Amino acid sequence: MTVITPPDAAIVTVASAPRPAAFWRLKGFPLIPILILVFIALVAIFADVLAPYDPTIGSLARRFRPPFWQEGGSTAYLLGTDHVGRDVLSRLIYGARVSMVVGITAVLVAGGIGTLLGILSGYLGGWADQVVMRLTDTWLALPALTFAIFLAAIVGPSELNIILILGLVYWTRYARVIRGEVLSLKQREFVRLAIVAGCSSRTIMWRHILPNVINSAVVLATLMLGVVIVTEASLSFLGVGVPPPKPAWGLMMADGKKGLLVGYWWLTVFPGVCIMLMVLSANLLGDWLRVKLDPQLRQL
Amino acid sequence: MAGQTLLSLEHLSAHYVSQQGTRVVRAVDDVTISLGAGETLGIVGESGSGKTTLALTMMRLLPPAARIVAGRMMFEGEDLLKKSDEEMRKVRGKRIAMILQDPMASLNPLFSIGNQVAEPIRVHEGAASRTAWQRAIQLLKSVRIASPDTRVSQFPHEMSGGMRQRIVGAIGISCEPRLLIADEPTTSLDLTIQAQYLNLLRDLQREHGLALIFITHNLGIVAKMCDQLAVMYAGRVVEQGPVSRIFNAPTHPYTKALLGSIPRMTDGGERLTAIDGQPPDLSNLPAGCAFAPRCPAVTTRCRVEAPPEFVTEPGRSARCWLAEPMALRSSAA
Amino acid sequence: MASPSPGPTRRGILGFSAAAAMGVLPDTAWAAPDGQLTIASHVSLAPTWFDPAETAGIITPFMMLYALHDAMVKAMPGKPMAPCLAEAWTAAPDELSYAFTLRKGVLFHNGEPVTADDVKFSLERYRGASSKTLKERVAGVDVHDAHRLMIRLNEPWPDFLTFYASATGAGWIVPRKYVQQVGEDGYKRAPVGAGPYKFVSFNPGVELVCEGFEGYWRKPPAIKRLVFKVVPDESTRLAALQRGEIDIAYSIRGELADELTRTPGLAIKAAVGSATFWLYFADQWDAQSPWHDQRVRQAAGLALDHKTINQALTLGHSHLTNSVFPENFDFYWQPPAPVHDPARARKLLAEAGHPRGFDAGDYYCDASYANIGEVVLNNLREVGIRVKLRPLERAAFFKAYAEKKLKNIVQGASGAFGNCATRAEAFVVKGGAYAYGSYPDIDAAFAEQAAETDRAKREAILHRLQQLVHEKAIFAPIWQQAFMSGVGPRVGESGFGLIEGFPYTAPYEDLTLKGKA
Amino acid sequence: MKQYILRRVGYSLLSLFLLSLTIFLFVRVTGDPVALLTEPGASQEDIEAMHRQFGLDQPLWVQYWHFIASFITGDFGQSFYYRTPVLDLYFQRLPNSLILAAVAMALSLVIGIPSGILAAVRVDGFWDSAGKLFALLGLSLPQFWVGLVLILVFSVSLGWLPSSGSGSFLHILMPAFTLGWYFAAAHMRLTRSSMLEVMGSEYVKLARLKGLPEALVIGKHALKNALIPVITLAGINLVVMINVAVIVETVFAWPGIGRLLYEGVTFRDFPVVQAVVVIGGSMIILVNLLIDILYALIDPRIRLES
Repeated sequence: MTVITPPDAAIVTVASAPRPAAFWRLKGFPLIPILILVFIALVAIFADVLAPYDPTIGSLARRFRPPFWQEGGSTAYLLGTDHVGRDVLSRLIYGARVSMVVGITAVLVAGGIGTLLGILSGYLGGWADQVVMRLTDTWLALPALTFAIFLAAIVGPSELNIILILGLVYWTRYARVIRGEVLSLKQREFVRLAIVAGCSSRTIMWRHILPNVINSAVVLATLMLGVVIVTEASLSFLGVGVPPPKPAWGLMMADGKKGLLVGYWWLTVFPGVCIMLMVLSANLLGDWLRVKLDPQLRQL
Repeated sequence: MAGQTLLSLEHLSAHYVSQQGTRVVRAVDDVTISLGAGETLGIVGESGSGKTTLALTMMRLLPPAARIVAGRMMFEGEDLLKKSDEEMRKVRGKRIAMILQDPMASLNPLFSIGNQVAEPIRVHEGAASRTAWQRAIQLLKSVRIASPDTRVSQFPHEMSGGMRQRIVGAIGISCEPRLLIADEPTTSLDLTIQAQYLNLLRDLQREHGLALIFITHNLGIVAKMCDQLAVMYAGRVVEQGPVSRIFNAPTHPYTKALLGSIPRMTDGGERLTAIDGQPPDLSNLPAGCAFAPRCPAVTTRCRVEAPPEFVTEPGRSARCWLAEPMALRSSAA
Repeated sequence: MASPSPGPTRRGILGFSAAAAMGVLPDTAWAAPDGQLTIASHVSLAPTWFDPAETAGIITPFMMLYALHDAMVKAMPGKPMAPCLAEAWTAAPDELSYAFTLRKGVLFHNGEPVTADDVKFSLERYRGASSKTLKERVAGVDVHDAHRLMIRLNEPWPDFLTFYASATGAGWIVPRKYVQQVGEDGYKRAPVGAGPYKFVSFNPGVELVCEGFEGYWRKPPAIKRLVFKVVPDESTRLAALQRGEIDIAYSIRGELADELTRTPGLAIKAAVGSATFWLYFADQWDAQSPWHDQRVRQAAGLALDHKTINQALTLGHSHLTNSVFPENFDFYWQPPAPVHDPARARKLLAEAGHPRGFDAGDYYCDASYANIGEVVLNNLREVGIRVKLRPLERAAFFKAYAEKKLKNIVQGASGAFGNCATRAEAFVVKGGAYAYGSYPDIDAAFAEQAAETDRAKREAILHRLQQLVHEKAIFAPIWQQAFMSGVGPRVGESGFGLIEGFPYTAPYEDLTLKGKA
Repeated sequence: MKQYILRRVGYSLLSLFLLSLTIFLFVRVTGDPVALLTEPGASQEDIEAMHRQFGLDQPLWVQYWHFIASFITGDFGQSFYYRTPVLDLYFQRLPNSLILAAVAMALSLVIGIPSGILAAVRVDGFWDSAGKLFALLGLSLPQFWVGLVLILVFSVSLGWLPSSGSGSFLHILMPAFTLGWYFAAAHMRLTRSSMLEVMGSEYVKLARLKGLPEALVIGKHALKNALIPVITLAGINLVVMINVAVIVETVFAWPGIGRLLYEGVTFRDFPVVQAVVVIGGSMIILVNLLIDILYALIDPRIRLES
């Protein structure tokens, strides 16, 4: 509650123009984050056209080429080459596709399972609630990384497994939030009315509870996108992420990390910047959505 | 009982300005009210008529989107609008206090009653916590709370609604304010507790020489408690004056309708007069008198030109063309 | 560096609060105490490596055995079979028994003398790799006196000494009385051996501290304290080396090795161990598979650009070989040098009916060596063999490899000790743990050499066997990998490469710090 | 009160049982530990011998029974790889993880809470955006990258801090910051939304009406209420920090539980993995109980009835 402006200007004339909506202010419409996300999506879709080289083919002869502006670099490989001589720019472009696909599908998987179980446990309560809650507790003790290594060991790492792992690990967070929402929704009049009107619990869940929970699910999705991408990168660092030679930002960072100490900074800085931009934008969008859709959303 | 004027608002206006500056809501518009020390003023009106905004304007605690755009607020000879934030803060709670509507939520659940009652004393009078604690116990006694020395260290959730409202009242008077504004203090209390609380407020007023402003939509309370009355509609004071004069001979059609809608024992079988139509949308008020669309005695002039506030008797005025013939002089100054 | 905190008891921990823990951490003096060498190991040290009876037949345990223990006979600089605790030994004419005379005046760390009784005890208690074969073939051990004993065999076994000395821990001697007194687990927690360094303290997964044993028979170790720290991340090991926190960093690869050579004061030391890497064509016995055709297999071999791979990944230190058998093994047959000839490879593929190359499906490899895979992938693609890299997590890879579930190309490797016969048994011959099929003539040769007692004749047969393996192009060898480590400025003699085929620093008693005696 | 405790204990046991079953099955599906401990050339007999030694040759339910029995008696059996009792291993590493988690949690709260309050109080001021961006950065950068950059800057080039290992307080700074920064965003976000909600409440309005200085209104009345949900999140995150700091522990060679678990999984060291996960699970349940008790201390309204 800011109080009235200082005494001499106590009388504020309406005419004074309200402060211009500065773009960089976070409260305002997150234009930049959305632009970044759209740009990454476009790059992901048109990767085949945009990428100058095949991202998986390289030759040892031209490895560790620096970006073109550094001496030793050439405009043929704008952002330099990696430890196997592959063009970094092409790998970043294709990497966008992998990160987007892995990120979005994993969030959908996590969201799907989480929302479903969240609604079921929240609405039905009783044993269903207990089972789901006990599951989420146990799942919390089984960290993502352990999970990933297990699955990678059983079935061998592949893009699909990574999506499965990330989905399986993060549905618990979804379930908790959605369950909280459903619990408070249940007390609301319109739900009681629906019960009194004799709707079956299935229709109530489908037509009344679900639409109201979608908001939080969408908001959670944007926030989860960031977490999923970063976890994928950590999995690659441990060697159980998306398998080489597929170009994924996380894997490029992990492979390139040795370069940090050696001066080949671009191997890990460029993918790092891409991940940061994408995750930051997703989070800022998520925050804005959260305020727009449901300011009271506390559990996030 | 006209003590010397304690508070006088002159042509006070406070508007809400939307983000882009396009929509302006005239929540409080050209209000002129005065109140003597020890007097009780009732402010009545439908919800959304600007009663609470007026109260917050007096405390200069408007939400960020609101701004005071015109007028003066003279309190004990000083214009509150001229005060800096820091000076105004010192006035709040010390010389002007306010009580809120919902006693259940007005007290912080995590702190003891004593702590919250003693707080204004510690802050405003810099009293040591020991003495402040004792004063708190005295205050609880003065608001008729049983066994105050045990209650003082208890927590809000251990109190009933009525007791909590009395504690809020105790907080209000803790620093001997000159004016206490009560924003619908009894709405959430049931009737029996309500009557007790009103008597308590009257006793406090008499003991401490308090001026009271009652914000309510319950005309019964106004009849029982208030000397003066101001009826607000769409952000404007449409009629004000002594309670007895207005209750017997209301000038403004809205006041008549309000008084007509109270069931009285003596009425026999007549139907209650209801006011048709919807409360006005403050962001785009019609030209002319805001009450025109719902006014039974509406004339073409009402729809075109907004009536000024006509002073029909000393200390009494109405903002309606019907009052023009009785006007002593135009108060359009 | 002192270990972080004294081993807290379980009760102590339960009443434990984080704030209290801050006080427990002693502030270590920064300058490393005089006469200490710190080695950063890339892999977590396992207590099983402190007990010769549990050696798992991989090379890594010997890193510890050479420090804490001594063997009757072990590989030493210049001599693969150097006499140590055993001064001399003679094999009986019928090769059914071996007589050993022990060196006199040799003591264990706890002052007990090393006697024949300990040797008998150490052999009988051995339960590590190949312990069953040893149990079957060794009839018994007769102790004549404190310093003479005889080991009797059930049947002539030409490889007995190789097994006894290098392939297993059976020949490494432990004090019987002490082991029986403290029991198996007790021994692992506080091992006593006859090696150049005494065990001081061990914090699992963190740090092993040893101190020089003045009474060591060969010569007293030059460095007073030896500390092994576990630093799993390669970049962190290099950073620690650059900052002087450690003196030797095991396993520095690829571009980090480049950086190391460029940093003043640091040196790269490469030791070619006995770990050979190869491509194995798992489907070559299936008639429909393109790999059934020998020319296709040879083409894959020709596609490999060995030199560039060697330069890129191990700075040219690895040994380029055309055989899956390590060069330092007994009965090694020197094949013609590896050739990189993509043109001829394409011609061979065309002859075999694949003018435009073919899609060869998955290329399986151990994820920790996926970097080799990525490079080989490119080489194969240049000649038209298009494969998809499928790196598997280490344990899963070995499991699938052993359960014969892998197809197309398998990037295999083995660092096990032994000789050409033991290597052939596992990877080439019928019934081998990792042989997906076999050829009758090779199996016949293997059976023949197993019974052959005459060393020269046996060598000739094994040579013929290796020649057959080469001609049939069962494998496409990549290299005999060099194990590269970083050495800091304070180190005098680092001990790398002294013992042929041993990747780690050894013998420890020869290690010296610069400027110190 | 007693009934509440009984129910809580009941649920905890159910959770632990579910957890132990999941981890028991999961671990066995991942492969054969013996294959890892023996060289590819090892003979079949050796492998059998080791199976017997580890008790892996018995039927599954027998193994599971041994596991549960060992869990109750508190002896988690022998680690396959380290051949020492698992509990000794665990308690040797626990202090390191506890210290790291404590310092990391402190740092993450120091970053998260003030920036959350600033974001709520001065909506859209410069500091609001700066605090939010800094906290969000912690979420957007993978920990191993942050760790390596820190080593590069503070250890290799500036030489102020040791690059890795444990020993003195200097060793903890970088790993704790890397770990803490990651969680700061979550704490910031929750503090912000919780503060926003509390600042709209009636008792904060009354506090202002009492004429209390803004600092007292925010610092006393609003903050104490707003921090309650943050405590819950911090409690859970603390357990995650203790058990799952694999990345930070690997990069900084910090001998904690995270790496013990990771090594256990890579070496298929069943007893170690089972012990760490089950103890981790009970730690979570313990922390949840502690948080509830903490709630009761802070918030007088909450009595521990069911």
